[in-house]
Amino acid sequence: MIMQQMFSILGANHQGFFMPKQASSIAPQVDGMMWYINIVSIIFAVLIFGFTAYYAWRYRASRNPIPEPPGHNNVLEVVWSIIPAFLLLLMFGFGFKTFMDMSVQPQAGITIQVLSRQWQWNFRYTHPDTGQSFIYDKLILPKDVPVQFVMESSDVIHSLFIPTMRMKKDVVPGRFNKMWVLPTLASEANPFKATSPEEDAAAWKRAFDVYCTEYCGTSHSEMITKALVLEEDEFKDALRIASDPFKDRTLVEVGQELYVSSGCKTCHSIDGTPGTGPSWKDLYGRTGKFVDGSSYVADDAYIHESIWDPHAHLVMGFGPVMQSYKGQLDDKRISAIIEYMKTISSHAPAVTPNAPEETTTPTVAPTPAAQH
Amino acid sequence: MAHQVSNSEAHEKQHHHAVPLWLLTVVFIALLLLTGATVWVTRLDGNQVNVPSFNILMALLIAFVKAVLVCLIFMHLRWDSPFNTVIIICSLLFVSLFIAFTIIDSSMYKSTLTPPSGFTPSEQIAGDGAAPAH
Amino acid sequence: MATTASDTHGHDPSPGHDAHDHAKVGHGDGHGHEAHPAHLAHHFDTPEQQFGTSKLGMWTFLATEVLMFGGLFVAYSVLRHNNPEVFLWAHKALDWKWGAIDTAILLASSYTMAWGVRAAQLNQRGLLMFMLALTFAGGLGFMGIKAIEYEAKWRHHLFPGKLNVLNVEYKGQNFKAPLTAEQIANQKEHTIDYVDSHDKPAGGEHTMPAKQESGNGESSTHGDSSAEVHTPPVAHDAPPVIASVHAELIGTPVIDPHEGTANAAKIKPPVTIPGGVKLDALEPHQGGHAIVTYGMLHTPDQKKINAFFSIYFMMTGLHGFHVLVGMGVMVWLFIRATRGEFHSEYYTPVDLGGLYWHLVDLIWIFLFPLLYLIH
Amino acid sequence: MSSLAPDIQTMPTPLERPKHHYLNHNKSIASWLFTLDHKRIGLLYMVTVLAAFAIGGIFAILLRTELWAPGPLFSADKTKAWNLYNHFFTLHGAVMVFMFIIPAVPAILGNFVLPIMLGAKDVAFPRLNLLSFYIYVIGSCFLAYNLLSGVLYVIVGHPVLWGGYGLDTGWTFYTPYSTTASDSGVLLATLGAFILGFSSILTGLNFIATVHMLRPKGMTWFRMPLFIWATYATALIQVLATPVLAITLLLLVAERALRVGIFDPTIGGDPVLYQHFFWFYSHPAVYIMILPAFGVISELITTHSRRHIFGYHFIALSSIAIALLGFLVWGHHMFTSGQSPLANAIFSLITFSIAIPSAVKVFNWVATLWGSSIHLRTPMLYALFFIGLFTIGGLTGLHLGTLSTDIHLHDTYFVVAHFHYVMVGSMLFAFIGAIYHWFPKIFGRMCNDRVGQIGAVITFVGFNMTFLIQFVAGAEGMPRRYATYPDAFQIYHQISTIGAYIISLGMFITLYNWVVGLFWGPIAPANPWGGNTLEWHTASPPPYDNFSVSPEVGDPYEMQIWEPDPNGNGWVKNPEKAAAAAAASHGHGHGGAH
Repeated sequence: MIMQQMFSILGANHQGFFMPKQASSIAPQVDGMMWYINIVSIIFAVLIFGFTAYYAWRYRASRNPIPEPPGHNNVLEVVWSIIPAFLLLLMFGFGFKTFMDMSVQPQAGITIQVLSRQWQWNFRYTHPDTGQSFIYDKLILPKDVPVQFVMESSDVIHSLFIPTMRMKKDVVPGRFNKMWVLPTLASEANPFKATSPEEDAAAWKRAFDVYCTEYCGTSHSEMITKALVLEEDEFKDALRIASDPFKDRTLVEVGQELYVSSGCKTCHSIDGTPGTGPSWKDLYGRTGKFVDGSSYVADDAYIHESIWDPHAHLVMGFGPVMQSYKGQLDDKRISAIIEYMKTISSHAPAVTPNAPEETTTPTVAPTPAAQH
Repeated sequence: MAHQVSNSEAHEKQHHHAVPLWLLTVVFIALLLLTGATVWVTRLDGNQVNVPSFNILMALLIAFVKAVLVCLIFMHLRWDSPFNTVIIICSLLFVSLFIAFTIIDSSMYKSTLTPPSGFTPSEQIAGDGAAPAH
Repeated sequence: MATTASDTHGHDPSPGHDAHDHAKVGHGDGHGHEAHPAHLAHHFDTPEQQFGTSKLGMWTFLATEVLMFGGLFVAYSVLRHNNPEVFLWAHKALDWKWGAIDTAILLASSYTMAWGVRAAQLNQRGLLMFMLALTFAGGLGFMGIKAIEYEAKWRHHLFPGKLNVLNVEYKGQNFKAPLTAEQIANQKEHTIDYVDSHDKPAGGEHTMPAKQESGNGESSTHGDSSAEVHTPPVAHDAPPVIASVHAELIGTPVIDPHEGTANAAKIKPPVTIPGGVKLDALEPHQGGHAIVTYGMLHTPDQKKINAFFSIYFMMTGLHGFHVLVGMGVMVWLFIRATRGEFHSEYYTPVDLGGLYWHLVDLIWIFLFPLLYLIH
Repeated sequence: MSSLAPDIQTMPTPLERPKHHYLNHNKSIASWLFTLDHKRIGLLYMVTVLAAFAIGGIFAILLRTELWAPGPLFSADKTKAWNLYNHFFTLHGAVMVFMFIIPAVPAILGNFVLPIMLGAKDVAFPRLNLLSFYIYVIGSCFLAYNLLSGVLYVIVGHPVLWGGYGLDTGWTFYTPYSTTASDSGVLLATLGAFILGFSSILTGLNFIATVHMLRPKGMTWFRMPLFIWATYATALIQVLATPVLAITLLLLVAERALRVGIFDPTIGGDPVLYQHFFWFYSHPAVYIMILPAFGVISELITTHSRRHIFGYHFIALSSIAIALLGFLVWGHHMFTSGQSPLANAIFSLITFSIAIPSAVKVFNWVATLWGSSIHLRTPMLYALFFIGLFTIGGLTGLHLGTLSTDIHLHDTYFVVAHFHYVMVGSMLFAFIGAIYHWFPKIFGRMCNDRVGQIGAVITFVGFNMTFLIQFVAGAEGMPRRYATYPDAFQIYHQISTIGAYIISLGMFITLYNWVVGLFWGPIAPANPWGGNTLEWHTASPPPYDNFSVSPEVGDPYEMQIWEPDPNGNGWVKNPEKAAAAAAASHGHGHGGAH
């Protein structure tokens, strides 16, 4: 149909002029509509500005002292109601059609679970070989494969926004909103093939942006991550690498990475300055007081409990802000974090590079009260 | 200032109108009976507990009849300037629109309140569930 | 010259928000109905115009009231639409008999109010005062019954929202402020009533009471089945209740409200009966605030338990506030009536007060079936 | 007019400046604070509302300054800087919306002008009118106190003033952030907004009763000036929508204080239900903001172009249409919230239907200009700028009403730019233009026209510089309410910030002009512009009872009966033309329909 062609022409890739680059199957449709509205708007705006300015000059009092008699013209009124109405109907119709394309996933693809919390994105992937699920803090997408996002929030409303894919959906606590994309444009560089940290960082920098667009508190503007689109085979390799942060790395390194990637750093400093939560500097092994007055020793069990059940014991001077990381940080990762904490704590014993028994931390933390 | 045009005649009529006592009494008794009817109708066939449609609709219908009685007689709307009726009907109209649109929405998103099939929300995945195989 | 009847009408439409203005009106109005009556404001021409304006203002105000309550009805519809089962059984904490009596009382007070307006129109001053007094009494009776009902809810800690004892989020974890000492004391005390909510098939992921003896009921083992959060320390010495769990509401273990929370561990054996009608048989005679354990609900519904109580308290609470305001208006009208300020030529305040009272009645007419008669 | 109290009959003709007018018939402070005169209440509103505008403006500048570059600016500590920014934009939004935009035109000019235009001596319920002013003051105190002291709280780190925790939720109070996560003073702020709502309700109620019951002989519905039509439509919205805000905020308070969980998903509530509640009020509230501006513009254009308004009936009824349709589109704020596609489609369709009456208004204004005789005075300049800015604001509304594009643009700077074009670009320009237009009537003195024009142009340039670029930033994906941003967006933000400073320059010039005009301006004639609505038929400033002689009600836009005063003192009636017009308009009853 003629309109279809018009939209496809308008929706041609403008390489990021006025709209971002097009990286998903529906981006051309959206841009087509965008430019259709732009053109209609510009035409009307030019007409209205033009007439207003011209009349203001042409009929100025000094030149036209005697105004015309009062006028009204029902035909005119009808005409300039009908024409816009028609253009508006087109906007609504095709806008709705594209919206349905956005909502209804044509064929099955992979599913990625979106976990959002203040102020950190996390994504749960399925390991291509083992089928085990694992968590990664950046978005990795296969090119030309439909990806369904199932989104859940552990605290407030967030909103997942990928400008290059023209997709946005609120992540509402208590709901499981879905959204799907079909990535069509591969990222320019693959950080999982990077040989050096710099290369890795540079590659991530060139990946697509992912924002949170629903205001969610203090660090809302830092709730940003990256979306990486890879050819399908590269995608699988990337998942394999991403699934195992422990591969030829020490627990401390992993812990240090988790400190950033799990969003600990937004609330816990490592230089001793208290943030939303206690600083990690010299935390491990110290003794302190809870809000209920009882004292504690910051040992593995305590830290484990604080990560899985943060509200069980609140440290004096801090509110129950943190949400549980259960389901995001498993025992191994937690022990990695603990190892990392030890390295920045003066109370800690000599750091053991990779202690297997650390990974079998008892899941039930005997409460400090019981210990004392 | 000049005499007000549109409504004053209507007021002249209803200004001194007193509702006859028998009418008030009849309405009052009718209201009591309708209350009983409400209780009765909502306790019909209580086995169908899942779909409260029938009972609730009947109950609301009766409640609406009662409301109309109160408005027309007790609140003098029957003898009042018609615009007052317009106002109250407008307000009811907007409330019903509010309810209607919201229900249209909630009836359709209700499915998203529970996790989709074959999907476990992370709070139910125990901590070790997320571990990669080793 | 500007403190005139029009103003008393003017602010009368908003009894809720300008109590201080009520004070002014006492002196506002003159008597008599001469060529330019004293109660005719300077910007009106005729008493009819002024009367009509006041009525128009009042009806507009009533429209705003309708929309304000309309919001609550929207919330009710959505919450009930999303959790029908919850509403279905949670409303059994209310007693429809009380609701019916409430309705009758309010209807009667409306009747007397309308009669009072008629009396004012017919210069029957004594009758008017009598009717106003009766109407006030009606409001008093209504609020009295509400007090009885609320008191029982309070006794069983059926509070709205997160403070509700049936609420798995009871600890209020999601809130910044940690619970106060007495809140914690409360929950320790009366979660005892609900030990039976544990060993039910549906609650599979609930931990056994034994777990809670060690520690203080804080340690979470797997999942975050927040149920154990409020599992009472003394759970193990309470006799477990065998609640027959069905998708439908069959079998409701009941705590006798007479016991209060003192030794509520004495729990009646479950009563199994078909259908909702006879479920009312569970309700004790006075108050009839049978607390049904939520063992009978699907686990997901248990988390939503406060949906009903929140909306119940918000609706009845806001309505009760309006009744109180209406009673205040009655007192004010009564005082003015004793001064003989109302007569066939000037009874606008009575009329407007009556309109307000009838609206309060109207709202209850809808609240009654929606809250008390859910089937 | 027989019943008019002849106490102030001190002037021979109705147009001569009276010795005793509403400003000076009683000079005591109490006579101002407890006045029941709608004109004085209008002035009381003017003082408080302009103060609120100043507060909101200052914080607009502050947050634009923070956005000059990525990264924290006001504090080295990031957390503190972000919190500070969040408090800034919330304060800016809440103060501007609840304390400035909503009351500005209806409460100030509606109070002052509407009864006079109508030919009434006062509003229907004068004491209620005063009451609503004080309710406004109380609510503003709650809100402003909380927000301002909250800024101190963020800076110092602990509450300096009692209870002053500020607000960082954004003016929309979205749950569950506002109920469970935010540690700011949501309760106090909500209470303030709650109280302000009642002020708005009572004002609207008053206007409805006034328009219905206080129309004098001859003032038929279709002889009402378009400003009254617009204000009447606004009053309808205020009365029908604001109660929903009241119950919404009530539930919010209950949820935060008593832990009632109606919006709390963890216990069966529904956060999206809150959005339904909030927008059921707040979208009609957008029309509370813009409709009075429409009315003002109709008056300004027809008066200063000396030509009868084009398509009177269409403009009048489009106001009502917009008011009613405005109730059915709230869902277009929730397209990405997980709202069902069906609801989205319905809301989107109705949203487009609103565009038509809005467009009809604009077209009729432009058509009025044709063949007119335009005096390009300051108010007219603002009116013309309004047409331009509202056109942009309205047209970009199409991008946001269209489902597919809104998904991309929602909650980006595109939205920010759009509603600033509508709220600020349109409403603010109409407001300033209206003040200039009725300044002589209100204060009996003239403002300097040249200075006014300079201020208008500077504001216009600054405004477009600030917000036009934000359309681009938004389309490129810049999310709103970001305290910091990726470097790629910096250029847009820097242009915006410069523009914001230019706007404030224009504002200062305007303010200076008003102050000078107020105290040292030349004495104003009764009818400086040659308008024919009833307020120009009385002296300026008007006497206490508005009219010393009952005005002859005719076609409000029959401006030919006024001719320039030969001795340069404004415009005076031409008797025979007036008689002819009166005869003509008596011919067919409704004057508007020529």
